[in-house]
Amino acid sequence: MNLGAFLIRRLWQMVPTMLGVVLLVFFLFNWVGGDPAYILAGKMANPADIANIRHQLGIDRPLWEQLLIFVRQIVTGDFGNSWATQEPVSAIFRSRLGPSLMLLIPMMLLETATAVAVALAVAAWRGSTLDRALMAASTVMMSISLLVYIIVGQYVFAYLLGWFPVKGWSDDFWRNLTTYAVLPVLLGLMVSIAPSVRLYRTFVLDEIGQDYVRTARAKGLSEVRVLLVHVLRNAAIPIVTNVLMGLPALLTGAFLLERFFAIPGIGREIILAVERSDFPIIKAATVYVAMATMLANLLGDLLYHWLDPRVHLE
Amino acid sequence: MINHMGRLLFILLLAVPLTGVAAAPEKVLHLALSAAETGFDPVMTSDLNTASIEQQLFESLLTYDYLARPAKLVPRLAADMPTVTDHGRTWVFRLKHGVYFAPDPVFKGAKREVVAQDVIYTLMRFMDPKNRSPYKFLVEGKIIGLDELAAAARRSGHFDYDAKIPGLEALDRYTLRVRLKTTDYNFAHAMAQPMYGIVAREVIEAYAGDTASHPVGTGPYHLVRWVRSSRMVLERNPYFRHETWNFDPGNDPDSQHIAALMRGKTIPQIDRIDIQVIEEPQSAWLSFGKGELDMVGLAGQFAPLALQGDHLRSKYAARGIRLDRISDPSIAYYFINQQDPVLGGMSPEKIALRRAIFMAQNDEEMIRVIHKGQAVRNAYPIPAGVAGADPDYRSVLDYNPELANRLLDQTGYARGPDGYRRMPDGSPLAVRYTSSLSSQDRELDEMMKKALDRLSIRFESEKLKFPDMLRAERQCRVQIRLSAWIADYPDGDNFMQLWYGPHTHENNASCYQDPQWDRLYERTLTLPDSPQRNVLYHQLARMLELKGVTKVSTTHIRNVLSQPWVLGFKAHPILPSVWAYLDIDTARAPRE
Amino acid sequence: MLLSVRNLQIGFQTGKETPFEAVRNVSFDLPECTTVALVGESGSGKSVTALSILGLLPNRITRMGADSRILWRGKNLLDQGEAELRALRGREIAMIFQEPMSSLNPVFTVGEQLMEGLRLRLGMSRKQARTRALELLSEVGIPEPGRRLDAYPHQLSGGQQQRVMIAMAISCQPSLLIADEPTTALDVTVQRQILELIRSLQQRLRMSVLFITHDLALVNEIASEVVVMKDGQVREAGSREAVFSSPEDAYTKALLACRPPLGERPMRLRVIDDFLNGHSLQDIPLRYRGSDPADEIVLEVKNLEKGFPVREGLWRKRLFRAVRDVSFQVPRGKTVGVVGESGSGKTTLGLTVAGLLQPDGGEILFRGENLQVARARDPVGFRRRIQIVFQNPYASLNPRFTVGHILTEPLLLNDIGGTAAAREKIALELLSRVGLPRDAFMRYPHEFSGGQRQRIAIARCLSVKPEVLICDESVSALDVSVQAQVLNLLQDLQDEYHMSYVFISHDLSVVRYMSDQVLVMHDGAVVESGDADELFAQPRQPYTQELLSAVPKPWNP
Amino acid sequence: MPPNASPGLWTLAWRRLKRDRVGMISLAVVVAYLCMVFLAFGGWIAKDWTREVGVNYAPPVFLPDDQDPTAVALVKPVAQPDQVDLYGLQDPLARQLAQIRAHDPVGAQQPIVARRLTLPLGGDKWGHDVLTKVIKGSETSILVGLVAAILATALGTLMGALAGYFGRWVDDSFNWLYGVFTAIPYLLLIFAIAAVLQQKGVSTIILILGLTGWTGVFRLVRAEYLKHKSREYVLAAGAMGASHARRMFIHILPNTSHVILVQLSQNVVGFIKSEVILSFLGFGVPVDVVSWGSMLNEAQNELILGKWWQLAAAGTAMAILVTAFSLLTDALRDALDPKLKY
Repeated sequence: MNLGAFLIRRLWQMVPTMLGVVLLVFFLFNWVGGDPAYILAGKMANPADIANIRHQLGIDRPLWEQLLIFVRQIVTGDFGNSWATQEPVSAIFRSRLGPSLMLLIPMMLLETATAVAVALAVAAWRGSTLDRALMAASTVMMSISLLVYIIVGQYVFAYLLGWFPVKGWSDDFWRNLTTYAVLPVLLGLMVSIAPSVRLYRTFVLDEIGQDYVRTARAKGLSEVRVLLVHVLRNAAIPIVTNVLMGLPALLTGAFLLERFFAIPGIGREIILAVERSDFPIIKAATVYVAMATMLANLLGDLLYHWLDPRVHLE
Repeated sequence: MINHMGRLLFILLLAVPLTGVAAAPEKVLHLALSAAETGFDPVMTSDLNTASIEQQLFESLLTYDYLARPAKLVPRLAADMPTVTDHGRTWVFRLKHGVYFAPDPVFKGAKREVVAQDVIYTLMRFMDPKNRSPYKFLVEGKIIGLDELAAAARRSGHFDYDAKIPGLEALDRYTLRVRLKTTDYNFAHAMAQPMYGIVAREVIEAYAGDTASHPVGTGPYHLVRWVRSSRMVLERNPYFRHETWNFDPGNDPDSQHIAALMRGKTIPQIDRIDIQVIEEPQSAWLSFGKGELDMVGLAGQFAPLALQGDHLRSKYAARGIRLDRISDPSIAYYFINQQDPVLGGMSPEKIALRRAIFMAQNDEEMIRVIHKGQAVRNAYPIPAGVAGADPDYRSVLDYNPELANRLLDQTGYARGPDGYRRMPDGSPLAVRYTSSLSSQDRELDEMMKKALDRLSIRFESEKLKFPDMLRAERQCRVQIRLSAWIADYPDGDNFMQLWYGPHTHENNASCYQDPQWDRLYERTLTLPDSPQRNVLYHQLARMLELKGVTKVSTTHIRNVLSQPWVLGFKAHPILPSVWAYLDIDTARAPRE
Repeated sequence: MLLSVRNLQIGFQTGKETPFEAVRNVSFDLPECTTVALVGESGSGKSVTALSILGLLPNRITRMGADSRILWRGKNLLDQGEAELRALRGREIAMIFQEPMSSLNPVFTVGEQLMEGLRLRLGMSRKQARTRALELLSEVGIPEPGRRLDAYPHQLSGGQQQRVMIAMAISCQPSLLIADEPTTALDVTVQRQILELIRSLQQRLRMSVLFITHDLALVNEIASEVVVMKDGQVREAGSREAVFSSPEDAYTKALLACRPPLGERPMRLRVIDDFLNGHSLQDIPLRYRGSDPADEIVLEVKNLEKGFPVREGLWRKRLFRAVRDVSFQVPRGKTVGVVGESGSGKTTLGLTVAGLLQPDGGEILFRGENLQVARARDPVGFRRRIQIVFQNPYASLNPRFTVGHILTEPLLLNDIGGTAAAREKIALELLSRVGLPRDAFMRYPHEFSGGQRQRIAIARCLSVKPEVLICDESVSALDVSVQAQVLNLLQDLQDEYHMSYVFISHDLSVVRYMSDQVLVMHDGAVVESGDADELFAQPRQPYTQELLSAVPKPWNP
Repeated sequence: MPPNASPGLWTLAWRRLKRDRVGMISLAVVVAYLCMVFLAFGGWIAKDWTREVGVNYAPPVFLPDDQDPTAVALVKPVAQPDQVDLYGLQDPLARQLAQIRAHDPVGAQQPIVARRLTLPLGGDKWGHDVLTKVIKGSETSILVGLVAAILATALGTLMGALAGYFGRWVDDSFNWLYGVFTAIPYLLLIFAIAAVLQQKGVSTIILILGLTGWTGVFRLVRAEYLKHKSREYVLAAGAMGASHARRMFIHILPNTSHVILVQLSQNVVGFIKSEVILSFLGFGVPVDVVSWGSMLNEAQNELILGKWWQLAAAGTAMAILVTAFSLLTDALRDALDPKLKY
């Protein structure tokens, strides 16, 4: 079927999912999300103040009305202002996205590049000692908790050895990329790279077993060409989609790094929002990330189709 | 694509060693906040971190002397101290002339002077329901006519700032008269709060809805960059009036040393203040160690690193790092909800139970193990450095598990077959301790568990997010909790009101309503800081103990470390920040 | 001599065990521009031999015999380095495989794959390569090559894919083409065309062909020399005439004999064992098959319709009609054969009749009663009346069950036998009935060969005493020798229990042999039907005629 | 009864596993841990981890002793109610206190128990023995991991089976649920679920992990069922009159067991690691329970103080188990792979 129709249908299918997400989050957080009025009211607040604040935040309205407002916010994309700081939510996320991506994209690129390279290598020498050694090493690497990596890494590499700044963030893109992001990214890689290596290895191995590889060899192509052109081109299909669909999760997943290295990213923002019961931000975060996830999946499918002529848009 | 990524990897790895950018000749102060700020509209903020910045952006009528101890009120925007007449009911403030707001587009390039009307507007804002100000309690119910205005606004939904009220009158361009409903000697303290920094009406109205990110004040600094809950950069306010550093050091050697260094310098000396938010104390401490931060508040758990006993460890002293160590004007106190079905009530066995629980708390151990010695045992509700404090006060609730157990045996809390005590009527007994999710609080949970184990009373833990905890507390649903209070202003009343019956559902978290106590308290309100008042305070404090309402446990010690190139720093008990009074020795400071 | 293989010895080393001997001192010669056929059933080592010539076996686990030699124009390929071998591959020796679909790289266009060889091996420029590729495509008889060149493999039919493979193989004018079961995966008509193509190319390009197959009949059509292999050894080798007219080896004889002949219909087919332990090879009485008005009708299918929804455009779904208005009757104790090429809807028909798919239209009458209604009324009772034996003997038995479990479960479900002991007894009887040892009872399917599994599957059906047995390509996946055994078994069972068969297959000779009546299906519809013998003797429909003419002719001197 | 019973796929898998040396070693390690858990659970070892046997931050025995003099306990004389000025107030408990004193004057000093200056693997800030803590902690962490993994896998398998087998609207609705759960940011999902399950305790952690962790299993199991439901052995079973339930759970389930088992063990590993993060977020085990997560979070600040032993102990114990478990998982995957014959 043609692309347009496919897109329309997929976008249409997103609606019920989005609805589920919205309802779940809305009711969970309305039910147990805590009442921000009490912090906002300050040390000496009296019930009248509390009531006044609740009124201003609109949390004294009936649930269905609040839900309606929520839905309108999603449609208009305007989630109002943060309860904690009166700042427009959209502005907050705009300022948070950059740093998150700054961690995210290098991490993803490095991860994919190294993982693919290693995967190809070990697949080429599958069953050899190199293969087993690398696999074992990666297993050990991913068996250590990220928390430990961060604590020790920050202490050793930043403090004792002083190779990196201990924490921080600047306004200068290159400075961030070359100074502040380096250690967090590397520490992040420690845990994230091993699983991808293992996964991609299986992808590559699956392809190496295929008949067309035998054909390519029978044509007298060099092993290198067989691997880098015929095998990789096929293995790239699951790899690319895998990477793509992993992205949104990472967006919020880096909160540990963000907290320890004082990086103003989204994950940290969400934790802050939850601690302050800053509902507008929680709502926005959920919706944004949910959207991102679903779009990433859609994009993944499109890419899949584009990379693999056999796949038909369904 | 692979070799492309390879190149990127290469860049990143090469990039590792080289840090820092072009050197700047100016004096820059690098600081860290332990928690995110909450926006810079003074009327809406309440937390210390934000206040420390607002202290530099805005100016209140009065402030506290930098060096004087105990804290002493001095004029800031006011030309001199207010004249107070008819038993502290009428206050007249005269403003300094030629004080200008920091430049802002709203003023269209013109210099905008501060006048009495601005003060009136500022005070009125606190009562505007729209602003839901956390600090309006300092003026609420005090100024004649203001509360009526607020009531009207609540009805109409619109606060009439142009209204003339008897409580707030501008006698001339620079003179303001405030009329209070009742005697209140603490009004001066209210006018010294950073939140009561003066703002310009046109600015507030121009940025209506987003005032939080457009702070325009008269302070020595103005905000030039703000990455929310991450980074704030202050630069000296070009329009700041000429002020020179001359504070009276008294006879304290440190102060004299500082005065010698700083006297005669114009305020402020430092051109730029670069502030970052660092939640993880580990990160903050490590980056101070590397000289990335110029000053750091030493988190309790790291004290042993920097301190030997109460002195700086030699390796830091050798580096010229300075330690400022003062006891906070704060108390940490256990309270028990007097309305709780299990623990509440005034029958002897209930009182005994509560006092036993209090007596089982080992404050010394808490100070040693959790606060790493960075706190002192203080049993009196009013901490040192606050008017009405009594360092010699002795508690009846000091750690004494044996007596506590005896008391319980005596009043019929027999141990059941499972080894845990039962209520006198034989029904099961468990104490629910409420705390937040932070790791610090986890240690406190362990303390409480140990304490209750000593009494063989069953321990239950209730973990709540901070807002939920506050709500539970205000609704008298908490059973027992270790709470803390830090002085808004250095007067005992700011503490004693914590148990005032009418403040139940506000900040009388123990929900203690005792006519006898309340009457005594009300009498203290009519008195200025004086021996008579102290007598009453002692009775109030003792009554809280005897009835097992509360146990004041400890007072924290604030340790501030500053790098050798930071000049003129002395920790102040009340002022949230004193950056304007500092200087930096650029010769010693590391080049950026 | 172009290629001569001398006592080739190939073992595979997996883990610590002693290597598994796939090929044991095989020797044969392959002269210039001739076609030699390497014949053998699965596991005979024919493909391994072929791959070893190109050195395409996984070196890590392959163990070559010490004195094995593969002489290419006199020099031994086994002691050539990887580089030399690669120089040979594609240039001198080219190869095509059984599965054209999976043998082509799915993500590159036909053109890219064709040109890759031309540019890398012959150093052609892009333009030259493209023009050459076009020539090649037209040479292997692909219509409008211009369009095909930029098509992806999956957009071509199986036949065209195999043609592309051949085009790739001949692109560098090799002197030897190794064709490993090149037609096995194709329909008979296509098979015919591919054979023609290979033969003509062989002559035009004056190259040699090593043709590997399991089907003697094909050999007869293409090869001049034949090498028969079994269990990794050469059983017989010689000119086509010699091998076909006077086979020496019992196995060869068996292979020749156990294909059901198109002309006559013996009572039972001869099987390997008959030859190996020299049973009476005297002529077997013939069997008559055909319909008879007296037949009692067990199953009647009326205007059966079955379709599958295919998404089209935004929301619309089109119905793909897999079975269109099919009607037939199945008499008691007789066989209705259903023949057709892949995609003709014969399998769907089978599943629908078996009740595993719900028909969209028409009705299925079992002894005059609508089956759906009957099943609704008495699910257990009616389900078992019609059973089905599937094609793939590997997928049709639950690998986690013991054979005993597989056989007793249906009994349990249809509460036959009563006690566990009784059910076990029945199961054991069934085992012996389908000719399996008692101890099979406790074993697992993976321990059995394809033929044995098919027997187990049949036994499972018998256990519920069905009246109609649907055999969906039930013997197609089996080697010919095994095929014969299973066919005999089916015949015997029919004689014994008077079951009715619906015998579905693409193999005309098998269908003709088994059936009383035959339906020829094409695109879901029945194009022709009638008594087997008449229909095969003088087919009326052109499609049927085409089918029949495509069937490889057996050796007749 | 027929003679020689012959090896089923499980037996064959076990044979293959036994041939894998790495697999067997890791299996041994895992079993060792499980034994430890069992013993600790039964209260035979590490029962009294709450006892404060050492001085605060007692260093490991193998370290030179560098105790901070401030660390030794100081005991102050305790004020007696009768010694302090009541400022003219009446003590409501005067009578009771008098009676107590009538018995005998309260000895203010409680006996000071001698604390050890060093411990095998050092002590934490209270003087708990880190060794016993690690053992007790592994009990909690492993139990959490196992039970949560079983919960998640069971959920995922059931839903996946239903969705994959029945398809159509059943499939749609489960896919919807899957979509929702995967679209919500994991962090928020944790917070939300944690908030819903107010009561603190190990069960909460298990539920959080279980309720968020099923999605991966679901996806795979569903795919398996889609594949198997049209397999001929299932069709045949249908033709024999086997019920849906029978086909789903008796026929197909065993054939997807390798997928499920591998998922299970992967989840165990994942959840043991997640518990650490949960503790960091404050949703860890209650105070009277110790887990690797709670230890690592305590150890966070200790490292800078130079008290690295708790971090090291907990970190290593965890790393070893997780490594062994992952290697075992790989070995299992190979051993159970139905594609491989004997």
